[in-house]
Amino acid sequence: MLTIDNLKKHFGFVKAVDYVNLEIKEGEIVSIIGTNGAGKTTLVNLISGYLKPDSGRILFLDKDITYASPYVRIKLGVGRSFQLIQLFSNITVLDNVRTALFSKYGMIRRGLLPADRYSSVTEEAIEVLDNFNMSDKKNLTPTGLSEGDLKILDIAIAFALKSKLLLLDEPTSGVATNDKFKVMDSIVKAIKKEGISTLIIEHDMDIVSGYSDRVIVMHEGKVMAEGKPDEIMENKEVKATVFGIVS
Amino acid sequence: MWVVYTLNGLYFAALLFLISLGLNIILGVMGILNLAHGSLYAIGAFIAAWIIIAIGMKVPPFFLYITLLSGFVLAGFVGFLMEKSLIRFMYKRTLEYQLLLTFGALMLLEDVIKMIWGGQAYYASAPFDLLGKVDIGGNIYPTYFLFVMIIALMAGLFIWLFMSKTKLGIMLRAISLDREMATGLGLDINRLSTFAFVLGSGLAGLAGALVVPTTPALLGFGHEPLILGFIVVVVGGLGSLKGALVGALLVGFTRSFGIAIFPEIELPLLFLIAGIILVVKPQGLFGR
Amino acid sequence: MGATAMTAGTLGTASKAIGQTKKPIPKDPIKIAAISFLTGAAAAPFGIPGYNTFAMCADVINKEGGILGRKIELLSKDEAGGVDAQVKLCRKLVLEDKVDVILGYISSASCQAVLPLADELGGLIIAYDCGTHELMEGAKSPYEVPKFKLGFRSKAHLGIDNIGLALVIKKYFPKIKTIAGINPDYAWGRESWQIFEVAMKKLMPQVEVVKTLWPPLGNTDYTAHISALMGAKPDIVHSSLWGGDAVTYTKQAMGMGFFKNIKMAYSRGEPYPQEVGKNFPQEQIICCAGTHYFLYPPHDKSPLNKWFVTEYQKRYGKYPTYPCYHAYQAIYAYKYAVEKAAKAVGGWPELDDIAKATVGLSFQTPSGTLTIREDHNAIEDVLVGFTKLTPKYPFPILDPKRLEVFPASQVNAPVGIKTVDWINSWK
Amino acid sequence: MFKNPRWILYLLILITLLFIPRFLSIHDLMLFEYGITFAIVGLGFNLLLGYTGLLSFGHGAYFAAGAYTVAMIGKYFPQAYSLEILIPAALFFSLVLSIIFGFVCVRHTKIFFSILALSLSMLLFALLFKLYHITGGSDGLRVPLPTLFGMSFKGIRRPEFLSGTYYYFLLIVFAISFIVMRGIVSSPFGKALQAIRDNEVRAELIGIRVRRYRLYAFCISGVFVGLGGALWTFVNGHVTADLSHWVFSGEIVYMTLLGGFGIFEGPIIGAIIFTYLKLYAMGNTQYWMFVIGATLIVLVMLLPNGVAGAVSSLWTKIIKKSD
Repeated sequence: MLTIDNLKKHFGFVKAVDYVNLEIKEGEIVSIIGTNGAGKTTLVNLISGYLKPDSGRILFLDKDITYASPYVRIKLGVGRSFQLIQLFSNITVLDNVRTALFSKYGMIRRGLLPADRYSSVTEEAIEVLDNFNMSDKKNLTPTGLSEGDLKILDIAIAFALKSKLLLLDEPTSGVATNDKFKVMDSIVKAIKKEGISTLIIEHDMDIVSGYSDRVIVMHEGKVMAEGKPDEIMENKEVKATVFGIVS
Repeated sequence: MWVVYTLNGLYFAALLFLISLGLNIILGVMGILNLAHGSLYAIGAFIAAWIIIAIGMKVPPFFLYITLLSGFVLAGFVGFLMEKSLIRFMYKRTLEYQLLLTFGALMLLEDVIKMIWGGQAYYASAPFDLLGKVDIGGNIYPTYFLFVMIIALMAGLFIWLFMSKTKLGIMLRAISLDREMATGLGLDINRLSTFAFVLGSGLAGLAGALVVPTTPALLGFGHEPLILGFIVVVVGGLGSLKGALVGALLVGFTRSFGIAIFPEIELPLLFLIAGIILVVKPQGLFGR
Repeated sequence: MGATAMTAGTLGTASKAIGQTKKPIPKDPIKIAAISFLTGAAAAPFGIPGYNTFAMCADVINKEGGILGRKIELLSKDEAGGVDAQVKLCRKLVLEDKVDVILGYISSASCQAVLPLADELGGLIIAYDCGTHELMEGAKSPYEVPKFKLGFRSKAHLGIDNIGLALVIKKYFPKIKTIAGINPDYAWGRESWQIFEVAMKKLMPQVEVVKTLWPPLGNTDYTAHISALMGAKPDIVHSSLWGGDAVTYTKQAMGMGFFKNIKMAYSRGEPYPQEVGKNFPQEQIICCAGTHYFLYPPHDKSPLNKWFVTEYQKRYGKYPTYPCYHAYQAIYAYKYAVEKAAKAVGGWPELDDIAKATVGLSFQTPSGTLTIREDHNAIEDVLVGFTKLTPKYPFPILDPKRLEVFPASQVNAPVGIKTVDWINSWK
Repeated sequence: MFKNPRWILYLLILITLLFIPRFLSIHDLMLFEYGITFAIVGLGFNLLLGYTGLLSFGHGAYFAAGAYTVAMIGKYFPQAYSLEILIPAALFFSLVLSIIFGFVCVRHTKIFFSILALSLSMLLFALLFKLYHITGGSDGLRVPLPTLFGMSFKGIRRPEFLSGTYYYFLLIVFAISFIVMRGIVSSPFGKALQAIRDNEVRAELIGIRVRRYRLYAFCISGVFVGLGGALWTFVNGHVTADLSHWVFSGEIVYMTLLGGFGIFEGPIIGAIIFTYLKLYAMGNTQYWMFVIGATLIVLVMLLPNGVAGAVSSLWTKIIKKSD
């Protein structure tokens, strides 16, 4: 459903994304791994429209969205989460999700009735929170949440947009090590439930290997290797450059 | 006549430059727009006028011009007090608090000036009279205005050298570029901020002191310059020293020639130009 | 008590029929609110002198036994803070503080906004210094008078200054070809120039206006204006600049050799030679906002002026300027009106009685005779002169040999006729 | 709507307001009406400051727009000088102005936005001031009493008008604008604005067109401020160019902060307190600016959430104590 061909983005001499090609199919969970500065996040920024590429094309559901505005991409169904948590810090958890839903249904123009009157949306929001076992915290503001919860909420918002394609930028960064898998579990459970195709960015192979159908290794802006998790684990070149294991 | 129009433009620009330079240093380094800047300008004017009247003709003329520095000193000192007692708590606070605090300071200082110097006007034209006139291409022009231009020019050069050559100046630039990073580099933000605020306030005071020989110091002295200072800063680009210079020249000449050619719409014209520039170049001419 | 009842209560005094009451004279002091600029640019040249004079006169009156034996209690308020603030303040003074009269207002804007309140609130208000001729005039002449039942102005409007200037120019410089104007950019300046221009067009049709400039109030740099004027090469430049502005303008003009071949005509010039000092250019045309000049009428002829000048100088170390005279006029106009009304009703007069007595009131002031007409506006003679340096004073005074005094009747439009229409009707 | 106990409280307050003319002296009543008009202004202003996170130092412009609409109609079309025409007209013109200025302003945020709003309002000030033969310049324009649905108030003194019909008219308009604004801030639209305030980037990436919604907020607040301005003219009876001067805008910001812009009702309380504060400062000392300035500084330093904020936090403390 997502096709990227010859996508290029350079910052001066830094070849953040250097003629990358990749493809994501319906309902597939793909992970991109690579060392910091391999261009993973830049790639996500390009797909989500946060950055515009120098050249190349991005096709989503056979539509060319290379230079489309974020707004258009959201409407088409490209949602994302952020490595550094991006939340609405002074409104409740529920409203964080609800606003996303209102925006998705084009209801944010409704300016007179209180949001609570739109009960269907509220229920849906709570549903989303349930998927991530957070509905009990719905009336707190993000300031009152743990790092892990914040991360999940961040994803829940992207998730609430009912995106056909979900881009998760380091979903477990900043989360305490022993929580990481708990976080991943709840996320992937939710994704699988809806059958959303997903692109996960990680630098830590172990975290994604269990969850992804396919792993893409990026290095210095290029795709270095691609394949099933276990194949990648065996790939010598990858071991050497990404995991720094020389055998 | 055009020579004189140009000189007038330059003279007005010179004063505006000093004022907006101060505004911009503070804005750049601390990210705070000081609405009380005009009051500091007024303080500079009053103290200078007061001293000049006090010493009168009893001293050699040379000292009269030294006393103009008193404007810099006192305004700087008031700035120091303001920074230490109020502004310093505002760095972490949001914009509305910063602005309103300086707005409060504006009203406060306005009355403090009144408490100290009372309601009457202070006429201190000795420095202006002593310098007499010069003949420029058949046009008579007050030498004092040229003197002001030179001072402004020197001040500008000094600041520029200071900012680009000295360690202190470079540190200030670092802060204005990126406060967090600067903290990371282990710069003493508080000390430097105080310094910047004092410097900026001082410049406003200096401008006030330079004006006062040409016009009596009155209550509400700082209102007009403040507004014009804003325009200069907005047009030139917030926090940019080069912007202050260019903006000042722009406003100075628009005014001088505007009055000469179409006096009726001089003031709206000024705002209009500012508006247009901002629509075309939102961050101002040299803004980041 | 219901709102309407309350209204009637607070406003009742104004609606009582005249002369019925024989109210005994109360013992408590008379509350007089004196309002003038104590902050802002107008404080130094007008506000403070006016405020001083109010204080001085109140003090003197009290020493002489007050008004009908009642002492004056003076409440001085600031005129700054914007027109809406003045409207609020005026309502407070009348309705809350229950002052007997408000003497005040320097800015025309304040007068325009506040005088109508006199009738609204049923309080006596005497404007003492604001100049706009529109204040008491109707939309088109003839207009019915008075405009405000309880609102007065104890001075003549700015018409007299500018008409006086025009008359003098016609008399002394019949040959001039061109004039120009530099006036502060607000109602005062605009109206001063309007009257002057109309009068000049009528008196000397051949004269051409080559430039009109409108510097903002409180402007500190006039170089641009001065050179613009010099570029236009007029013979005479009219100006209603006042206070610091006038001084600044004059000094900078001196610095730029402006006076070499151009003459100034100041509609309110009288205080400024004092401020500028002996270098103030000579032979300039200066109007005294009426006849308010510390040397006129000459002290030997007018002991009252002698007393006023010396007394003011004793207290405040300066010669009184015209705002001082205006303040004197206001507070004494009230005093005499009350005494006159009291005689009529035989007791303490109601507001309407005082208002009635004020009309046609005519009394001696330090600067001559003041008459308040049916349109509740005072008329005064006007004095125009030429600056001349004499050994007696450290600054140019008005050359005693060439003091031009025009009687009130010659510079004031008849009651009910707009000043501009009146000038245009001159033969 | 009335399921929520808060609305019952509002209703009670409204009822008390209905009877206020019986308790207040006519002077205090008129002051209170200033307060109400500024309360409407505060409501509008806070949509921008409190809910969208944009600080405008130029909202005097829209106040002036509303006020001058009334004054101008009074001067040039006296036959149309009737509240039911004046108010919509004022709304319309303040809307037009805020669209024009807003379009320029919302391209910026933070201090840039503030200064730009300030400059634009000063542009309007310059025009109102310069075009004196149309606008009356510094002398401004006098505002006569309007008619209302054919009711004429000829021969009635302004204080009677203000303490009678007009007070209730004012109250109704205030109640309506209160309910409307309350609806706006709690609506999906309001949530979107708060989302923009909290995190511009994320708002963009959940599909909110940030700049456009800022403009919407700007215009709505402009209209409310304009409405306040229009209503204010009858209370004050006179308009001058000062209304568009940045210092006047500063006072609007002042009263919003005084009440507390974190809380919906804050600006209303602020507006009423400020009205009394300024008058009594002016009435009692010639150093009134000192008083007001000092008050402001103390507020910023000690009561950042304003009076309302302080009260509510105190309240929660008490609640905590009690259980």
